[in-house]
Amino acid sequence: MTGVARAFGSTVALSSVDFEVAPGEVHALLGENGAGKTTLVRILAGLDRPDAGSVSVYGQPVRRFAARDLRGAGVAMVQQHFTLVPTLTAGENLALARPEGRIRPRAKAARERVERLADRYGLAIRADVPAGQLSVGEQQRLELIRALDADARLLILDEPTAVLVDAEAERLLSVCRRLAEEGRAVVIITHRLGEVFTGCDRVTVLRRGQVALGGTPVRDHDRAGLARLMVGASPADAPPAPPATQPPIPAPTRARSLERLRVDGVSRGRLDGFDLAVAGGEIVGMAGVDGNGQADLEALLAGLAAATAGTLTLDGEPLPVGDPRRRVRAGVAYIPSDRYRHALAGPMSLADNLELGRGHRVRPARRRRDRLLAPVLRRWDVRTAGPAARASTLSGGNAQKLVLARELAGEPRLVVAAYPTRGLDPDAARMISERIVKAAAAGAAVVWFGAELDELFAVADRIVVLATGHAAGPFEPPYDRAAIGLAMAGGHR
Amino acid sequence: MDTLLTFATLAAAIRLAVPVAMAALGEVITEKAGVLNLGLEGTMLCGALAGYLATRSSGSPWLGLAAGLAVGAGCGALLAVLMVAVRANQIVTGLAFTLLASSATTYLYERSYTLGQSPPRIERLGMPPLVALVIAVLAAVWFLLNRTTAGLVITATGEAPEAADALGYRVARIRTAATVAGSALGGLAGAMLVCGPLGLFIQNVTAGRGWVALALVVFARWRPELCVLGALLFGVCDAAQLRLQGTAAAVPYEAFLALPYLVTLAALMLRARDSRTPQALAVPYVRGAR
Amino acid sequence: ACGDAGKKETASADATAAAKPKLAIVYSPQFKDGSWGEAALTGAQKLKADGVISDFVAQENVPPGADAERALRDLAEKGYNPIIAHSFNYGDDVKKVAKDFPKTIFAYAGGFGDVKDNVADYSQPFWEATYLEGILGAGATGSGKVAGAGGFDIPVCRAMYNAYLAGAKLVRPATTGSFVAVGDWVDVQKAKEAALSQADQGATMFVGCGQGPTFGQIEAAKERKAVAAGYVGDMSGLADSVLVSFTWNLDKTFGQMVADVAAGKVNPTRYYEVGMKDGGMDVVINPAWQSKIPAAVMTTYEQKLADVKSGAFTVPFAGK
Amino acid sequence: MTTLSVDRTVGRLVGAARLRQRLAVTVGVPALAVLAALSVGAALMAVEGVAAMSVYGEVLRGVFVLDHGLTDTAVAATPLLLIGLGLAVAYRAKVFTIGAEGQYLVGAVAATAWATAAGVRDWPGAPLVVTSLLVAVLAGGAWAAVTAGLNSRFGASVVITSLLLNYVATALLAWAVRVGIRDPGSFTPQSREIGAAALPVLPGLDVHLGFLLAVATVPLLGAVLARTRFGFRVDVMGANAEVLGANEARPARVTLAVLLVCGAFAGAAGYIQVAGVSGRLTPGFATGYGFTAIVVALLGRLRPVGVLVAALTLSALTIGFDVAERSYEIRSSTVGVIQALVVVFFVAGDALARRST
Ligand SMILES: Nc1ncnc2c1ncn2[C@@H]1O[C@H](COP(=O)(O)OP(=O)(O)OP(=O)(O)O)[C@@H](O)[C@H]1O
Ligand SMILES: Nc1ncnc2c1ncn2[C@@H]1O[C@H](COP(=O)(O)OP(=O)(O)OP(=O)(O)O)[C@@H](O)[C@H]1O
Ligand SMILES: [Mg+2]
Ligand SMILES: [Mg+2]
Repeated sequence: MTGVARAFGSTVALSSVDFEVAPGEVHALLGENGAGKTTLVRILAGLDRPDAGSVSVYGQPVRRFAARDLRGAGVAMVQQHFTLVPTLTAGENLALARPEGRIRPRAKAARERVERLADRYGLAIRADVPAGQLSVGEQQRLELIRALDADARLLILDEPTAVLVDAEAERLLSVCRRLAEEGRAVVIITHRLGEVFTGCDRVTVLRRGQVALGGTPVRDHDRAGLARLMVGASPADAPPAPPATQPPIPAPTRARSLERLRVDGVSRGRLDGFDLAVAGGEIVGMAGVDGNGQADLEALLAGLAAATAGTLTLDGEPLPVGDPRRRVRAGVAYIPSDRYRHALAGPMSLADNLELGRGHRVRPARRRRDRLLAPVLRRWDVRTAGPAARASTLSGGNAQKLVLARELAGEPRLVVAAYPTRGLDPDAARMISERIVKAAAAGAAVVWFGAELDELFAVADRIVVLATGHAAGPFEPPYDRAAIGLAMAGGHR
Repeated sequence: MDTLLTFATLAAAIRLAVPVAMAALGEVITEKAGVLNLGLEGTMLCGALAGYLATRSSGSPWLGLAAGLAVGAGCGALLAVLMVAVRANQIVTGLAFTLLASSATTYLYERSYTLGQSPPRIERLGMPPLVALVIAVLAAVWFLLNRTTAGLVITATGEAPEAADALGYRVARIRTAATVAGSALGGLAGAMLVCGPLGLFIQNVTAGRGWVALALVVFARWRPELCVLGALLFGVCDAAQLRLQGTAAAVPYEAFLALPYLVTLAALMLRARDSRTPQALAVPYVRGAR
Repeated sequence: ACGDAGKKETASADATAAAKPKLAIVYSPQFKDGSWGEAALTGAQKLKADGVISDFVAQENVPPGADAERALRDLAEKGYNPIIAHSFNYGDDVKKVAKDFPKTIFAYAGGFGDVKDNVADYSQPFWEATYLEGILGAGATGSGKVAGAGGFDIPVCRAMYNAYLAGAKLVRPATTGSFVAVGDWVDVQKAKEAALSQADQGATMFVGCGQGPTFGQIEAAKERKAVAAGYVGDMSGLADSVLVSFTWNLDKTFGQMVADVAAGKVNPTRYYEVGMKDGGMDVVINPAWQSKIPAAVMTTYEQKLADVKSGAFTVPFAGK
Repeated sequence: MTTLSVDRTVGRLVGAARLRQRLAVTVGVPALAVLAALSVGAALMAVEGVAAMSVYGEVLRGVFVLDHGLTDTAVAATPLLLIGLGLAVAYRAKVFTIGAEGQYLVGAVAATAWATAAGVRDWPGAPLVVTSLLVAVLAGGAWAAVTAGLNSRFGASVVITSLLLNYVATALLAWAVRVGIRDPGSFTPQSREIGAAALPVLPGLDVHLGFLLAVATVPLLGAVLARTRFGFRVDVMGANAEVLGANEARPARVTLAVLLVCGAFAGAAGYIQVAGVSGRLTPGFATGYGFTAIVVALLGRLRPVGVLVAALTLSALTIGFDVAERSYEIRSSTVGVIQALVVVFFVAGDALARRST
């Protein structure tokens, strides 16, 4: 594509971008949050149209930006967010994406189709279960299978590994490798720089809608250099390694107090007699393959659901369930895995979002509320059009900062952080990590769900692996990657 | 009580169920695609008038049914423009349309009316062809939704429009088609009432059957076969109500009037939990909104 | 002039006609309903054609309550007299407005002599007609029960049914019957089903109250070889199942009010009881049936008809 | 410093532009909708040979010139305003109930039953009015609570259950006037007159006290929505019920709360209509205010002041056309078509305007 530009209102997402992918390569597309990566590939897949510029696929100029036409031309895309129909089974989702005629396949035929593809690419999936009930990893594999089913020549993956644990991510990358070897072109968007070096041939970096690095071979670069290019900072500011791995306050210097959180034989959903104890000032990393009870534990700790068995106590008191304001008053900070589902009301203003769970019976006038907000936004470096802006207009990193600004205000006793840096650019991720670590230093017990082991290694005092609803471990530093991997694999179905 | 559980009661129930079942079958298609059509009552009314006028001028009730179908589709097209293309609030659009249809059908009917001469009765169809029609449409709708790719696409559009969109299906087009198809059946239902048991048109002749059909769709958990069954249940209630009045004088008859609705409420209590409401029902689809 | 096309004359506009009263009717559904509304409108039209009134205004779709009150007030201010509120639901509205216009006659269809000063009431003694219809019904059917139906269970409807039953008993003393409230004045299908269920229980004669129930009965009678009765209007043309109908000649009723106004009786405190005796109603036998009714029954019918018309016999009102 | 002040100026300019745009949508769309509907109406009248312009002139005269035009408009707007306010609260929370009609009827029946009950009906005016209003509010609220209960306990759709309950309420009204609270001295089915529970007419204004009450709730409700935690919760619920549930309050409780508010307002409207206008209950009491109020709430963009304007506008149309129907040869169905078209065009225009901004 050449000279592609796209603006949303006053936001320029892309300005005159040239981008080119060759058959037989895995091409990494990097950039900060909001750099325009998703916008770029959506245009490539016909899900959006450029304001200017031209795109051609295998030599054919694209005239109509219609997803259907581009799929016909061999472009398939796995989007940043799942696009499966949750109530349909894997087989039905495939039949929906690429019908084999007017009559839909019987359950058996649909299942066979899934299994055929799954075998071929080594991506295991349960075929008869509604997609919404599959684990995140399975859903991601299903997305991939669906894209491959279209027999695409150009495969685009928008942050496919963001929701995967390391082992799963590695498997995915190796599938990509194989596809490239079959002669297809693969574009991968990722925030994990490591993956660029293990799995990709060339790399393009976008910065603020412009190309900062245009498709040069990966071997010409190192992590630090790429990170610098992404944020555009001078070498002095840039961290030498992925920033999230550099905790500002090393774990040993944090003063551990007495046990605060105690989880005793708790069951619910996939959790089955789960135990956990966390002391004040301690960060416990929760590792594990998605779908082993993480979602249930997150809901229990956040008071969104009640345990069917067992008890949860904070400083000896039962953890509040059901009434969210009681959760807030009890000093439980909740950074959910899905921001726009559990933390932020998209259509409401930033000020309103900060008030969630914390406002008074009578609210100040709107102007005053907005005025009170300004210093908070500055302190947290939330970049926005103003306090009256809607939360839905925030980029991922800024949205997460807003969540933390609210949740970490007023010394929490317990911090439940579910994948707090997921999908964030290195700068934002570092800031988020720092603040959570600081909260621990101030005495909070922290439960940190993490997808990347490296991140957990850097921040956690202990790591517990969640496998088939039970706790394995705990593992203490220095961490034994192999042992943890084994524990996680034990939990794999 | 022996007068209650007779073949005659069942026959009455079937007669009462026929138009409601047809309207509900149409609404299932529409709602499966994510459009809540509260204009169904109005659509039925338009179909009823069309059926009456067409039969009256042509002498053929079959042409009347065809006219009802066509006018229903037209209503659906108008509703789809508002609810899908323009993305107006579906609830108020439906209500406003029903309001409009009520006045407009009265207006048009009055134009064909000469004072002092009761408007002529039209040629009527017997129940067997109408029942057959309902069964045929039930089979067709069931096959469409459960056995065809189009049904899969309609379901996806109502469950996860962004997913359908991402796969290149045109959500607006599918919803428009589903609204037009569903409304066509709604219009047909109105015409069946007039060209079947009644043979006449009067103001607001559908008397709330469209609303009942809407409730039935929920009751039936968006399954066409249960829609027909539910309509029958409703019919049984109504038929029994009319029969019981003579015998159970101690119970005020208003209780019987409320009975079908109370039964539906009770049924909702039993079934609602596991209901499979289309997730995007009544939510206009805007690409990229969060 | 062209810009005012469709304007109704107001009462004070025409000096020459000022001597003749102008009449106003307020009605709650649409006039073209084949029943009450139509009877009122044709009655007024007839008075105008006969030159009894110079003009009239008729407003439809006026719900009782605030709307009716406003309409009545406005019409009174415009000089219409008499003003007729054509439903028994208008009673309160009429009484409220009438106080402020003591020189205008306000009449409403109460039907039970609810009068005070310039508030007048006019009767709808439909039971007189259904009594006679009952005689014919029992005669024409030979056996079977009477089936009454109304939109709701109200005294007027009950009275129509009871009178019909009484008439039928005159011919067949053992006759019984049942009454059903359909629960809706317009739901023809439900009314038809009600009638069919009564037919299942042996009914052969239908008498309806309200046009929805009546239309439903007529259709049901067609299917069950039973006989039905037309309601407020000659419905013979609709189906052969219509044995007999009655018409409501409201020109007679309204004419008496107009006469009072013309005579300057502004405060008549009068119940306009205009029944069959005064030509306010007629019973119309369907021509298709004329020859099929047994002669003996016909004699009884004609005898009773004459008695009712002469005042020798009054059909009792039984509203329970 | 400078960037900040630049930001502020830009913000102000952007704000001003947005304000202008919003004003255009707020005023322009309804105006165009009315104009478009009147044009269609003019065409219909032309077919019947009636001069539409004169009719419309008469409509205006009926509202603004004739003696009772404005007061009649106010009285007619009262139930629409009250019910519309309650619905606005529910709809802000995206709880799309259409059960206001039933709540209105139940409120009216309960209050009338209370005010005409033996022993109570002899009470003096003030306590009778206050207690009757209370009964109406409670009854309307209780009726609405059924919907909330079915929703939270069984997950039944609010739209459907509230709709079904309307039919039950209609049957209740029919029974009440025929049997339950029937005036024993009356020939036709109707309740006793409510006597001292009637609302006084405001001296010099010719509207009943209920209108004043309804108007007084407008700023009150506005303040509650803008400045209380309840109002905040309503808006959060409308924005994202799951976020509400995770951070602020249980969605089921807020659903219950807004339905209670809605039922209370509708119930109160039922009593006020009996006490201010009809004086007693009759079978014809159900005239669909609960449905028209849905239109009112949405036309008023779910804001109290907007609801007030919408209620007055729709009532003025009704009153004006009512007058015109008496002076010109137009049928009520023509008027019905015009009024329905106003709503249809407004809904379409509003959605279009939103899309383009
Ligand atoms: N539909 C839209 N409407 C308005 N603004 C949009 C829209 N889509 C994207 N943007 C804006 O365009 C810019 C680029 O967004 P894009 O999603 O392409 O970023 P990204 O590089 O994929 O970021 P991330 O790493 O967070 O996924 C951002 O500022 C974003 O807020
Ligand atoms: N479920 C609800 N729905 C709507 N509004 C509510 C609800 N619960 C409470 N409110 C409103 O919010 C106010 C305070 O609510 P609530 O008592 O739940 O807050 P709280 O945080 O528990 O306060 P406190 O700390 O004083 O107990 C109430 O006065 C009421 O107006
Ligand atoms: Mg992105
Ligand atoms: Mg509290």
